[in-house]
Amino acid sequence: MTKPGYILVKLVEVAVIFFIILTALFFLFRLSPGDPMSKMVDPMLTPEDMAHLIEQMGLDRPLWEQYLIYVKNFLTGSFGFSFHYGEPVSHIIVDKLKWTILLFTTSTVLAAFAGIFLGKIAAWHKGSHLDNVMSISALVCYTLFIPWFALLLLWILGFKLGLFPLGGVLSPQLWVGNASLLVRILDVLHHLMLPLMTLFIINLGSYLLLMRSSMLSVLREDYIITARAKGLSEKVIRNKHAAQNAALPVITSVGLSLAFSINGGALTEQIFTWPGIGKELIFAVSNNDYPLAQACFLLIALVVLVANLIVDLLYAWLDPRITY
Amino acid sequence: MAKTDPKKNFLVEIKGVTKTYFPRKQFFARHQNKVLALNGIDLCIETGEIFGLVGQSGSGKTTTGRLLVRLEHPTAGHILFNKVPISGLKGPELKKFRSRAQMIFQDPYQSLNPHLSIAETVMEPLVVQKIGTPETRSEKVIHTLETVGLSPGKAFYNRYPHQLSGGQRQRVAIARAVVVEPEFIVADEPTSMLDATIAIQLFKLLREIKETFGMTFLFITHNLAAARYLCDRIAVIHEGHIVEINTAEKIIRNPEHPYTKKLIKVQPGFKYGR
Amino acid sequence: MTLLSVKNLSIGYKTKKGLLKAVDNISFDLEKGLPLGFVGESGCGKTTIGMALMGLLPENAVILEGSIQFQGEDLVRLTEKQWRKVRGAKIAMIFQAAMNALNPVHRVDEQIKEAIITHQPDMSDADLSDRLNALFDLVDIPVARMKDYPHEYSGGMKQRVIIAMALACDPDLIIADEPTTALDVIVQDQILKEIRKVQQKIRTGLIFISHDIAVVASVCDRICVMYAGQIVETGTKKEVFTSPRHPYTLSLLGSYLSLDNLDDIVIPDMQEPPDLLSDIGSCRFADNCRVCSETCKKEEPGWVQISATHKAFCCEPQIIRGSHGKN
Amino acid sequence: MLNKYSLQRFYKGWQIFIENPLGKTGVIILVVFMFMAIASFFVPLIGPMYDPMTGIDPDIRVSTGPSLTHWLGTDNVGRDLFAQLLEGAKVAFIVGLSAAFISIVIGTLVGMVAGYTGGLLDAFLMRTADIIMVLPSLVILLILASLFGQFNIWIIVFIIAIMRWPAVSRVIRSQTLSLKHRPFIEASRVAGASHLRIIFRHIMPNVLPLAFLYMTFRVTAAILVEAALSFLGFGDPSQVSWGMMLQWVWKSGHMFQAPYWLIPPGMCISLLTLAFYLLGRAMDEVLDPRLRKEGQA
Repeated sequence: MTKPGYILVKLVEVAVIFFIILTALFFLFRLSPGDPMSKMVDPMLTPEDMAHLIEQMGLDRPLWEQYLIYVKNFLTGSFGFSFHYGEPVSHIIVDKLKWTILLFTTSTVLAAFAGIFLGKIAAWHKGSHLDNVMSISALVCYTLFIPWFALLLLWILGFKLGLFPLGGVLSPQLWVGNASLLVRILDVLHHLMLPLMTLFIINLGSYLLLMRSSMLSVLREDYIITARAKGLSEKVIRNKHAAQNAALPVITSVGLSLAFSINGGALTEQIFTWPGIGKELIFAVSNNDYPLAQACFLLIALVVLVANLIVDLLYAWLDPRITY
Repeated sequence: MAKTDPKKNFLVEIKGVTKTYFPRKQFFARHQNKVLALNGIDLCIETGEIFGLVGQSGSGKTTTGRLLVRLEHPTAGHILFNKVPISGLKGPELKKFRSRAQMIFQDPYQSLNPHLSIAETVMEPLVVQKIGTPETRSEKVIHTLETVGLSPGKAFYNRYPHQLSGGQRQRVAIARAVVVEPEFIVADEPTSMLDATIAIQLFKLLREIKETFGMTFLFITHNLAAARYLCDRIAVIHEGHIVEINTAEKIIRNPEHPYTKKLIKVQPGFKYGR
Repeated sequence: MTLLSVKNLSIGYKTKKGLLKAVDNISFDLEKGLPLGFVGESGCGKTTIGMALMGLLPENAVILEGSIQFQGEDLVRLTEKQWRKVRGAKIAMIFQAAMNALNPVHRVDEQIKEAIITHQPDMSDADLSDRLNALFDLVDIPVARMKDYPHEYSGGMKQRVIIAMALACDPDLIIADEPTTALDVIVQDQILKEIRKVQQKIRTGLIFISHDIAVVASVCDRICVMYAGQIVETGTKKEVFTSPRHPYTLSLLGSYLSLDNLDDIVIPDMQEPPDLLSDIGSCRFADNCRVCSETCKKEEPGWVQISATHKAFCCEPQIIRGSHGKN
Repeated sequence: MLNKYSLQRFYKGWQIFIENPLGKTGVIILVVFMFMAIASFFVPLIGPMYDPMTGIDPDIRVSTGPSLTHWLGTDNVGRDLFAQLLEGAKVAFIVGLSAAFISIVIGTLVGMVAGYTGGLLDAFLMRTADIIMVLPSLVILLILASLFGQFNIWIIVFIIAIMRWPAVSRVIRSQTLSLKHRPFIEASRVAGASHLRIIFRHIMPNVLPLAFLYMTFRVTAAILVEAALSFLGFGDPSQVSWGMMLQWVWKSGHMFQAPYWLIPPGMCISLLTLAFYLLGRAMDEVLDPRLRKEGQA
């Protein structure tokens, strides 16, 4: 298969899966107890506004028409009005998305790199004290209960030692006024530290363990003996022949473990009041803000699917054995 | 090529059999990847003979064996067993066929279920074919174990595969195949994973079994010398085609097809023969 | 001139059940530029010898005693750092065809190049590419396929690349461990020709290991027959084939099927070799031997010299000297 | 299915397992928690004050630190934290084991059927598994909770199980695929064995160890998800659980004041999941034939 063909197939796959999720969500909303009308239209609205919304969403039409309108609305990016904010949902989530992406990509990428690097070292020194310390710490990191760990960090580093702000993304005094961009960026980074640390440590554990076991199985491969037989230095064997091969399956599992990381991400955002999609979803669910919850959910699903797609393509690009 | 001689009694007849595999399909592939394992082969196996099928890996020899015991179905063509086409068999008829045609596999380390004892393994064909009572079955199993050279049979009865050597495992696999006293056995490279000193003893065993039970064998191998040693007639298969069929002696002495000639030429051996 | 001299080499594997003595008190010499064959069946210790000569024994293996003299050095005493100067440069290995010996994510030429660069870091790019071309030429692979990945090669081509890799630094000794096992006979024939051709062309010492006695004979003039961790018979090809002395060699030859020896087939009544975990202290072949006597079950065998080049390891010199069995 | 060989193998595996420091640590932690879970049945019998949900110490109106009457102290309405912690152990075991068991049963059956039959059914089951696998389970539970109101504990268990079978079925399927063409399965087919016989007599014993291994990892995942859900306030309101305790300390604003309340429940969740995870890792080493070989040859 050609490269563009492969990418196209993957894109179609993502689209189909997303469409299935979209459909499932529509029917879940209709199946749930209570009036669907009350779930999509803010009961606090004036009758005129209500009628307008019902008209726009086709809530007075038959089910299949509602479904078509629902799909159309999704494709045009109109998710309805948030009950709480009284604003179009699309405006709210676009603003939240950037914060989630900032937190999520930095923590995933940093943890993947660090995990691959440390896992390589641990596997190379298998059975040594270094390995034992690293793998046991990784195990502990991996099984930590995220909210608890986040609360501990908040309590010790934030509250007791006062090293980091207790939440939010920007200090209140910078909300208005004319602070320079650099000051603002530094302030955001300062706020980012605690949630980043939480997600980094949790993800680091899993990537380290994955890389370690992948590396151990690669080290049993015949071509490692070949490399030794050539008289290559240990460093070349480790980095060029073992680690490169071992990192490939770890990259795939970054995609697969994404669902796990998203759970952690939502909890972390919630505790550090980081204004991302995860926190917004929890907020929406707690306050029965259905349109907002629905949009957050779909956005998260989309993010997961797209991230998996990126991982698939990355893998195909890195592994010469994959033919399109 | 294989002329059907009405005077001869053929147990197995393969007529124009083609087998095509379609490996994992890709959506946007320009060409459907297809592998032609067998390309219209004709072959007849006489009742009571050991027929050798010689070919290299990928020649289609294993596929032929698997088709004959209905582990797979031909893409085109017919296979007759006792003049009856086997592709149409269903239900009780198929089960009956299953008791008449058996197979011995290549890898003795993979051909026994590690979770089953030797007795359970050898007894399974009797159980699924509902032959005998539990007591007669276990007698039969012990007897068969002794026939294949695992004596005393009682000593092996309750052992597990991991307690046996490669050669012994292959004997158990042979016992499983002969316990229902089939008419026809496909032996797919039964010794290629074993040491030569062990392999030759298994050849001897296969011969003895053939003589005791009067079975018909299809012996599949990549080793021309082994085929010549064991078989009455040999067919050479190359890239899905049967290139030559003849008696074992004639194939070796007067090969006709260039591929057979080449095979004979490259066969390792010692020119210092004692 | 002697290139390699192995004296009283014993190698054991530490296992959960105890020490498994895979190689027991083995001695042999290899002349410069000549091939030497090792033949034996599974578990006889032939691969262990090959790995010991490369310093690539697995972690649980220990060299119990003995020395391996190679170009004035005892290889047994080398540190890992010293070994790296030997491996690939002076002693190289042709791996089993069935092995996954090429790294799937690097291009083929790169995998050979790195072997050269490691030992000759000063080589210019032009020289390096000349050398690569020459190597691919030597093993008959079109230079155009140099930049492929291993999975794009056929089995025979992979094996040729592995040969080229072993030759990369012009080693003095090459160890070939089952280089044709699992290849089709036609490809096997080509690879064997390749090895013979290369060996004669560049006059390197060669240790050729195989379970197939005819394959060994097609490359080597001198042969060591191994059984259960010991060499039981050694001699020239002609001596071993025309007048085998050790009962095991007889069984091995007698059970070998080839197109020209059908009448000579002797079916041995052999079981698998004894358990090497226990110290046996007597002849290891005793249980499978047709001419075994009471002495064989009690005493360690000794070497019986038959000619200057031919000897067998047995307790019964009379039987070995006189012709026994069918001869 | 369970015959002498399986028992022998199980015994051997257990021996390797218990010698393994990871496995040993896991078992010890697990035993401690089991005692806690058992104790949870008896503590409320001491007095109504020690009921984890409703037992309020009449003398206490605010959260207090550890004392003789309340070993770990009380929460802000005067309930005993130690009693709650014990109750949490019980709930964690119930949630973890039952969710893991259900998902393993579904995953193993689906995996064996998909792998053995192949074709369209296989494609359908595996695509379904793929879709479920990429969905974050906590997020799904949240959206379902918002639509259907608060769930009781068994529905939560069931949803977690439904979310978690795909990974198991993928592993079992690939194992089944590799078994399917093993000669011993084909020999059974040639002997005339039915598909059911092949699946249950030949394939199942060979995939069960793997299924058990995955069960330990599923327990970990289930406990974490349930705890997270409770922490966010969407758990079963009639059940005290560790996640719930953390929610209470957080929501009542005591997290910076009452470390005796903040630390124990989270530590229990982390330790219990660690124990199951250690168990799984140790089992993995027992099961991995390549690791076992290292010690032998």
